Amino acid sequence: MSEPLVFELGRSGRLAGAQVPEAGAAVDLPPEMLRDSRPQLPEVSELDAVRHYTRLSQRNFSIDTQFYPLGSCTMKYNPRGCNTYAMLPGFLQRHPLAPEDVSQGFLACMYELQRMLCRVTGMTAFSLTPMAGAQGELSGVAMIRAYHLDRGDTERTEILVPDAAHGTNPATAVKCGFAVRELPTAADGDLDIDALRRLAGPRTAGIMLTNPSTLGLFERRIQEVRDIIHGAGGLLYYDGANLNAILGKVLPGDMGFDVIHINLHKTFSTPHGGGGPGSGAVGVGERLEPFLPTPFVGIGADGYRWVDAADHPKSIGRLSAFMGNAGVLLRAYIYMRMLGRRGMERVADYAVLNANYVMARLAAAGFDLAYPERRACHEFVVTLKRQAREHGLTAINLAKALLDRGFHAPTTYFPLLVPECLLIEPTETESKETLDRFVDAMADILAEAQVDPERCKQAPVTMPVRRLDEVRAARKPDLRYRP
Amino acid sequence: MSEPLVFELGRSGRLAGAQVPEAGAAVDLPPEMLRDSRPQLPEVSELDAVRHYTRLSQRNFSIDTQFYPLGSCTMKYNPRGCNTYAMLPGFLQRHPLAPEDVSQGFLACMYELQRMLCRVTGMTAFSLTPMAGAQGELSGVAMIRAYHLDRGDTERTEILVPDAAHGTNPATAVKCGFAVRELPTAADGDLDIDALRRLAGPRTAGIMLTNPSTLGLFERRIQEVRDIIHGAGGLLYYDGANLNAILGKVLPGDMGFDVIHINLHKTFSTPHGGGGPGSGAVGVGERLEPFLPTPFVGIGADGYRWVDAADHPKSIGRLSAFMGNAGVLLRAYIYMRMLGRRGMERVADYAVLNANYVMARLAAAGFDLAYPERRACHEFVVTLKRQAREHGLTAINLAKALLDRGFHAPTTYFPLLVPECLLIEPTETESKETLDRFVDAMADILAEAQVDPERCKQAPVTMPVRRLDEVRAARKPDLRYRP
Amino acid sequence: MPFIPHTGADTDAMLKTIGVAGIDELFEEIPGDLRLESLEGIPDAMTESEVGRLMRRRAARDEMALNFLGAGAYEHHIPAAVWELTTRGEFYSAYTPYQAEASQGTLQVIYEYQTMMASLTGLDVSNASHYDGASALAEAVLMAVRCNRRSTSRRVLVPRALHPHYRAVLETITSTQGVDLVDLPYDPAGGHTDTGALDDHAGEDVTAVVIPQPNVFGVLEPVDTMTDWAADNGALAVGVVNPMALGLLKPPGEWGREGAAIACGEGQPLGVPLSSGGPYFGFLTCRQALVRQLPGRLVGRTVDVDGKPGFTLTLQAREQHIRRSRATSNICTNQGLMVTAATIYMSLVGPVGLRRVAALCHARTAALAAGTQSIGGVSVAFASPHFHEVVLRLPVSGNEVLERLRAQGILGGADLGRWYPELGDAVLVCATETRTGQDIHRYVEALGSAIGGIGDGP
Amino acid sequence: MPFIPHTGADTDAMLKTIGVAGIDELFEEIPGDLRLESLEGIPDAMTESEVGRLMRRRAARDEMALNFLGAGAYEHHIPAAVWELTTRGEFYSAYTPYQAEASQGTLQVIYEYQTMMASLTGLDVSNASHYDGASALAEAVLMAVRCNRRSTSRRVLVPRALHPHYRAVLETITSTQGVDLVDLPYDPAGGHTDTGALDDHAGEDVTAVVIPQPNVFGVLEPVDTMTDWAADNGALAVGVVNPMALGLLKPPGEWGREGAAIACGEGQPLGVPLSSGGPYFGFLTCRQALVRQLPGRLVGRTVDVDGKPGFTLTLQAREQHIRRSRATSNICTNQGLMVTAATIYMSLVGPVGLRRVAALCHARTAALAAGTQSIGGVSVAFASPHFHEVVLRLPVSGNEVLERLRAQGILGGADLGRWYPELGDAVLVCATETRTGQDIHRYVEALGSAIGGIGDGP
Ligand SMILES: Cc1ncc(COP(=O)(O)O)c(C=O)c1O
Ligand SMILES: Cc1ncc(COP(=O)(O)O)c(C=O)c1O
Repeated sequence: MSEPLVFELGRSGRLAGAQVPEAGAAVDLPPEMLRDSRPQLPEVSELDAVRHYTRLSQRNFSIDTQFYPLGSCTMKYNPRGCNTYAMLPGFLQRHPLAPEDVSQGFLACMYELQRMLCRVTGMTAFSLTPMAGAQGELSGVAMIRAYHLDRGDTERTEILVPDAAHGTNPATAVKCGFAVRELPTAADGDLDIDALRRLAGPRTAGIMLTNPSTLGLFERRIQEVRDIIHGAGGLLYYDGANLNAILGKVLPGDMGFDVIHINLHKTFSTPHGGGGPGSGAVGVGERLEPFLPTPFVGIGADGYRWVDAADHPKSIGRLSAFMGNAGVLLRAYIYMRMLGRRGMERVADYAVLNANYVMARLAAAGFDLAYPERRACHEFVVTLKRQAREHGLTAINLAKALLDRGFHAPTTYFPLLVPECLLIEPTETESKETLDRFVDAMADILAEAQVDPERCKQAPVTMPVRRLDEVRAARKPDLRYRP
Repeated sequence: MSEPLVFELGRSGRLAGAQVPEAGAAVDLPPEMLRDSRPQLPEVSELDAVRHYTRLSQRNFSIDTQFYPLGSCTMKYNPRGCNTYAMLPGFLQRHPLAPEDVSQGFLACMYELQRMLCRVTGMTAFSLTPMAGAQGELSGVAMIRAYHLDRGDTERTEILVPDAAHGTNPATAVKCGFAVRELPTAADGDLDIDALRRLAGPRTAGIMLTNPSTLGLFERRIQEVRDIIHGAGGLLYYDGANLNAILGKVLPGDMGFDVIHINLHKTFSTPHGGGGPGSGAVGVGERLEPFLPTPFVGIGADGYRWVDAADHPKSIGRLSAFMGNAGVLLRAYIYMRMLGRRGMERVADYAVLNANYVMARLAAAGFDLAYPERRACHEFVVTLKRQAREHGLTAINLAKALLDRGFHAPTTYFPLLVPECLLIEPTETESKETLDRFVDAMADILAEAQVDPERCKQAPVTMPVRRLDEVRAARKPDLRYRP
Repeated sequence: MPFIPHTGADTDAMLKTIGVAGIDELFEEIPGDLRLESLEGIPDAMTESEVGRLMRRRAARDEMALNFLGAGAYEHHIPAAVWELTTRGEFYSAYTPYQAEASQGTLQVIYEYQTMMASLTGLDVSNASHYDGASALAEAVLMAVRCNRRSTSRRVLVPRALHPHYRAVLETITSTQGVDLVDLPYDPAGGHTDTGALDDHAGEDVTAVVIPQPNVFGVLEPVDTMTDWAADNGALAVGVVNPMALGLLKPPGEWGREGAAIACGEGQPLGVPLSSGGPYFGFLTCRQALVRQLPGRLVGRTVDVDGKPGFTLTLQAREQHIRRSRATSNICTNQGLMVTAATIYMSLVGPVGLRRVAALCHARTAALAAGTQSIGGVSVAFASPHFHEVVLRLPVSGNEVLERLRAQGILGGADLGRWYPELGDAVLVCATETRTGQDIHRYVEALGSAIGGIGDGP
Repeated sequence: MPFIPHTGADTDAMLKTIGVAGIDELFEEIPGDLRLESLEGIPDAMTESEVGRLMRRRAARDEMALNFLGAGAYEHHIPAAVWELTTRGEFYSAYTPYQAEASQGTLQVIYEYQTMMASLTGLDVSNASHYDGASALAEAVLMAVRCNRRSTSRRVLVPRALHPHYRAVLETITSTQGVDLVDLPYDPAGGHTDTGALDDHAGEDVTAVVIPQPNVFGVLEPVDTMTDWAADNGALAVGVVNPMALGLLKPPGEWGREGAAIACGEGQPLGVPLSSGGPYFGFLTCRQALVRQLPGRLVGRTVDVDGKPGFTLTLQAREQHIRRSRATSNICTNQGLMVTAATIYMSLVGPVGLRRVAALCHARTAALAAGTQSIGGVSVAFASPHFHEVVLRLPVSGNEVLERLRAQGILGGADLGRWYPELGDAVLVCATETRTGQDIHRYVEALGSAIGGIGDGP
């Protein structure tokens, strides 16, 4: 059954009475400043609103209901305790401008979070203010820029980015005023070091890498990369979206990175919320400390305190009206305290175990690995090039067929360099049984496509809608209801 | 897709680690007192538990997702605010034995709730301790018993109960040591007054009535009934499950009732929770005050205080370990404060409007009313006797066909005296649009049965399971999983 | 109009369809002299915002910093997932699962619950819950009376060391059924039921024996001896147990040679907050042979017309809505949502967790008891082993000490003198797994100074 | 192992399938000299129970009784349903709706949200959210720079009465793009932007004008004049608005003759708690013609292969995952869950409720301002009309007064001297609909005695 729009449920004059104050407050404003058009907000009863949004929620897949082997996204279990405790009234009611003397409880959490993030990355300072990975990148690359400019080095106008990189990397570099030079990937999945040597030079402001890469492969020659970039006078930026694979195994700081952002909504399990909020906390080594975005938390004589622009004059500045996504940060903090030291070490252990297990089983089931000679890190790439050709089993067809079997699809068509690819990341919080059922479903789809190639093109058939006309959506954009 | 049992998801040795303290606490108890069998509890991860119970929840109908025209049950909207505020930490953490000096916040709510319940019923005192309607009945009938015995009147061994009554009424009377005499219903739906005159007498301890009756009809000769019973020396018990129909319109106390219970989970909108908890708060007129169950809240010099057995020596005693379903009572209290005086008066207005509207539309759509000459109160009875005979559209077939159309079924086969009946109660919180869609679905089922009588026997087909084998369930009871 | 969706236009259209001029006409069957003008004495409506403010103020007013009070209701850690899931609309606002096909979620939860509770108590079957522990005991005793066909006396032996509120509820509910409750004294040194007193009833027609484990003093009863005595004397043994304790202790089904016939108790420790005493839930389990006398709802697994497994309420012929005056009980609405919470709780802690939590509670109370021994005049009142609750005898009145602790934000325990005049100088104290070493230290300090303060007098 | 389900047997079986002897082998591609022995400086794990206790203590520590601080983040009533629904697992733990068929819930919510925000701001289209109000403004300005093809200067006029934090973020994000931010002073008497200063720029190449409504002082700007000035001078008008105010005030799309081209702002007042400043959400709406320069996600309605209506992300060619270095923005993850909350909030209050809440906030602040006039030396700093926030000029330092109010549990407002040296004796005060007459009375009393105290002071 389809669910009407909330506007269609409404009737003029209907009111959720308990939510609406009585009429009658005087408005002494000049009439020309007032609105006369009535905004198109729904007029529904409280029951209708509750029922509508409850029913809509049921039209979603989610971690709480399905397995999400979604590469690059680290869809792990979001502990409900993190939600409950981050939503304690004292935290929810705290005003962002509440002075430090009445904020020590909250500041203590943020300070400790900064310290823990330093420990797991090998950086010396962290700022929690970026509100998503892309904003973390922006602040990181802006710091690289500020660093060079501060030294009077004005010629560094390029940022190197591998072709496998996430789209936010090149987009960010440009948003920071740099030109992007793309680095090819070698046949073995590592960076093409020769190309790197060719491209690195006096115009190189820095390189943006994630290690393991978005191919799920650990960049084995990372020390060489470091030497080349540092040798050329550039800095290394670490996209921490894939930190899950190496938590407690190797520190980005030890690999030579100068700056890092971490997607707390990935490795530190804050929920994705149907597309955010996240947090892209950013960490730096000593060289970049002066440029860290404000505010962050320091310690003073009277306890924890905010470090603001005034105390940190070379900072690249503010990224948000207040201090970033505090509620997300609290969730990450709680999660880290529940994991503890040993728990964090285990994250990579089991994330990598799960990925390699699924990889081995899928290979045995007849799927082609993009890099069969390599170990998977927390994720790996399968290519359906052969199956697409032979049975019409493209990545998208397989993705939709999985939905019908109760699994979210892996990431498809990313990284762009592998044709008909699936990027599969099981995460450490899924059990062997779930992984086995997933592999069985994959094998089942493959078998079905071999027998009846048309079938998978029809999928999904069990969802609230079947395949949507995206061309029409883009050609004649309907972005808003008009009655 | 079916959902496995939680036990089937488990594996020996698996643990939801964040919920389990470390091993190692010393147990210095004699070994023969310790358990050596391991209880059959699931061994699952936290994710698996969360996913399993989230998925199970989605296999339910509920007010938050569907319309429930369920007669006698008053399935109205349960405001989320009642839940949120009743679950404030201060309320959840309050120990039931916390002394009065540290309980004034809670006691104030309970005292005011008692007073409001007196006001809406015309009673002089209330006790909130009964934990459901049936326990309210038990305490009420026990008070009637105690009253007669207290006066030395030991011959009153019978309770009169109409044939239309809810099953808890006769069951309760027996549990209080009485014999039940059943009263027939007259053709017009009112009580058979002649039969009442015949049955009432010196053995009559009292009568249990609900008005409106479970037929959804207001007992018009209620004053005559009162005179007959009181004249015979008996007392009148009011089953307040149907209070929604008369809230603010007429007081049970004015009708002559001596004792009443109210299902707060009906009229005062505390949630049904898939089968409880409820609350059956019990109220009395002056004659029965001495017998009221304890504890209840009074006022003393130092503020609110518990009135316990010691202060109330003729009380029938305690009904629960502490004070009843406090959390349910808080929800009812919050709801009543949000309704306020005018809001309460409107409950009956719109509950009765909705019921008469649906009744009129269903009659026009070809359904037979059990009492076409009467006004509906908050509910009414439809009989499918004709349709069952002509098209096989029995009450159960219609009920299941409604499920497929996204509506919960009405109450079926109750009251017992009307063949193939549906007891339909829309409540005041449903909108005209919802009622119209319901009537349309009913009409659609009827039309379909006329064309294709087999079809409705197949229903439901869209639920997680189709019709269940209840005979097998009762013959070979499988009440517990055994691996 | 809070919670009423009708616009003026809706109302008009509906009245027209019905064929009346106004809503008032719909009430015309109510005799005129009974019709109310308007409700009196009900305050005006508050918005949710206003009522929220009121409730926050009242809730905050009663908050206590530290709780060492148990006596039938225990503060355990409740995993956040328990109530985040339990209050999902689909559980919270669902009706009783009479329409099985539209209620498979709740039904499966109850089936899982029945499995867990039966196993936890070591018996065969569990019902879908009763109101609370005390009322479940009353039902269990009535059930025993129905089941024990060999006995006609309706005489039930009840330890004095049973929680006095349970005893009171038993009295209220069974007295109208002619049940005769006979006290069994407790051993003043050990705190357990005096088994010698049992022997005074040997040879009598005894219908049932109630066996609390632990008893109200936290003391462990000689359950094997008592259960065997019952078997030897033709009585049914009815266990009243703390389910958390069963993570550690021998379950009723394994007491003595044959096990208890029926077990019941308060489910609150399994994921239900203290919340002023309710809603909690009573559990009730029994041997297979007694299932048709078991009151309350039961969920069974069966198959649908396609052979697919599913769940449904079953054996309803025992219940009031079918059997009416001859039903096993009058219970209808029970405590479904609490059962949902408990099922999720038990799933999250599992067998290992339950055992560890129980052991930790026990260890914490032991540490507290040990700590208080350094205070002059404080001693553990009873010598027998106890579980996670202990009676401390004080050199001064328990009531006064508790009042002084309260002034420091500590709920210091239960004043036993209220229930047992002979124990006016004793308090019942409980430290669950949620009380840290620091809390216990604070308690001991506060207790010492409270006693000192009273000693010094006014 | 918290959150890891593997039993020893599972791990063994999985290693065997992979064909390695131990987990360590899976990390063999990491150069040996980089491999960490173990993490240092991370505390040991806490159970959920332990961490809950810690967090409760810390949360309680910061609680303040009464809040009169606004300055960009406002304490409004949030209906309980908003977060009970928003935190449902299916919203909370869902991924970005890239797989449309499995995300119709979230997609429809966003489509409804887009409709509401577009209408509320009086513009044609809305994106699916930005991080917060300040970063949304930065994106709006960058968007204006891209859209205004007639202008090459990248000069953007920014009122000094824009919230200084917004100004700072604008600086951080646009400075690397060569955008030139030029201050517009405020009228010292009125508190609104000095339109005379605008005229100094007449004839210049100005790319865009930022128009806050209300501005940081709560003062209403001459939006019609400013918007018309922009139109007359070839600049695009970018409105930064409080969405709650739009329940009452003229929306950006209706400012001046043509309306603003772009509107943005902080969505927090629409159902999002204060929570230390985030997560909130920024909204961004614009005229139809500019849609292909609008950054961020967009949801469109379309049909499936059977012709059934459904929702999907659309116009993704503007975004980084398709267009990479040439994308309109680098934004990827946005504030989806906050949008869910806001959509539910707006559904519950509706057009009538939003207007009434706005009017009530305004009336409460007016009452507060009036109340303080009886205190010697206190005056309303600015004469122009304001919405729900007011600058009070004090006879003493604002900072000191606020400190004294804090000692009484009152957050008394924002110390404007921090941002505007010329306003060191001024505080910015806000009373929303959640502050009662009694609260306001308490504030006035406390303010009076704080000022008195300082007057007497050492
Ligand atoms: C590798 C990588 N980098 C960067 C990002 C961007 O992070 P965000 O979506 O939080 O902006 C993502 C996630 O989407 C990612 O997978
Ligand atoms: C008329 C009537 N009386 C009594 C009851 C019993 O109430 P409860 O289920 O709360 O015990 C009900 C509801 O089930 C009812 O409808």
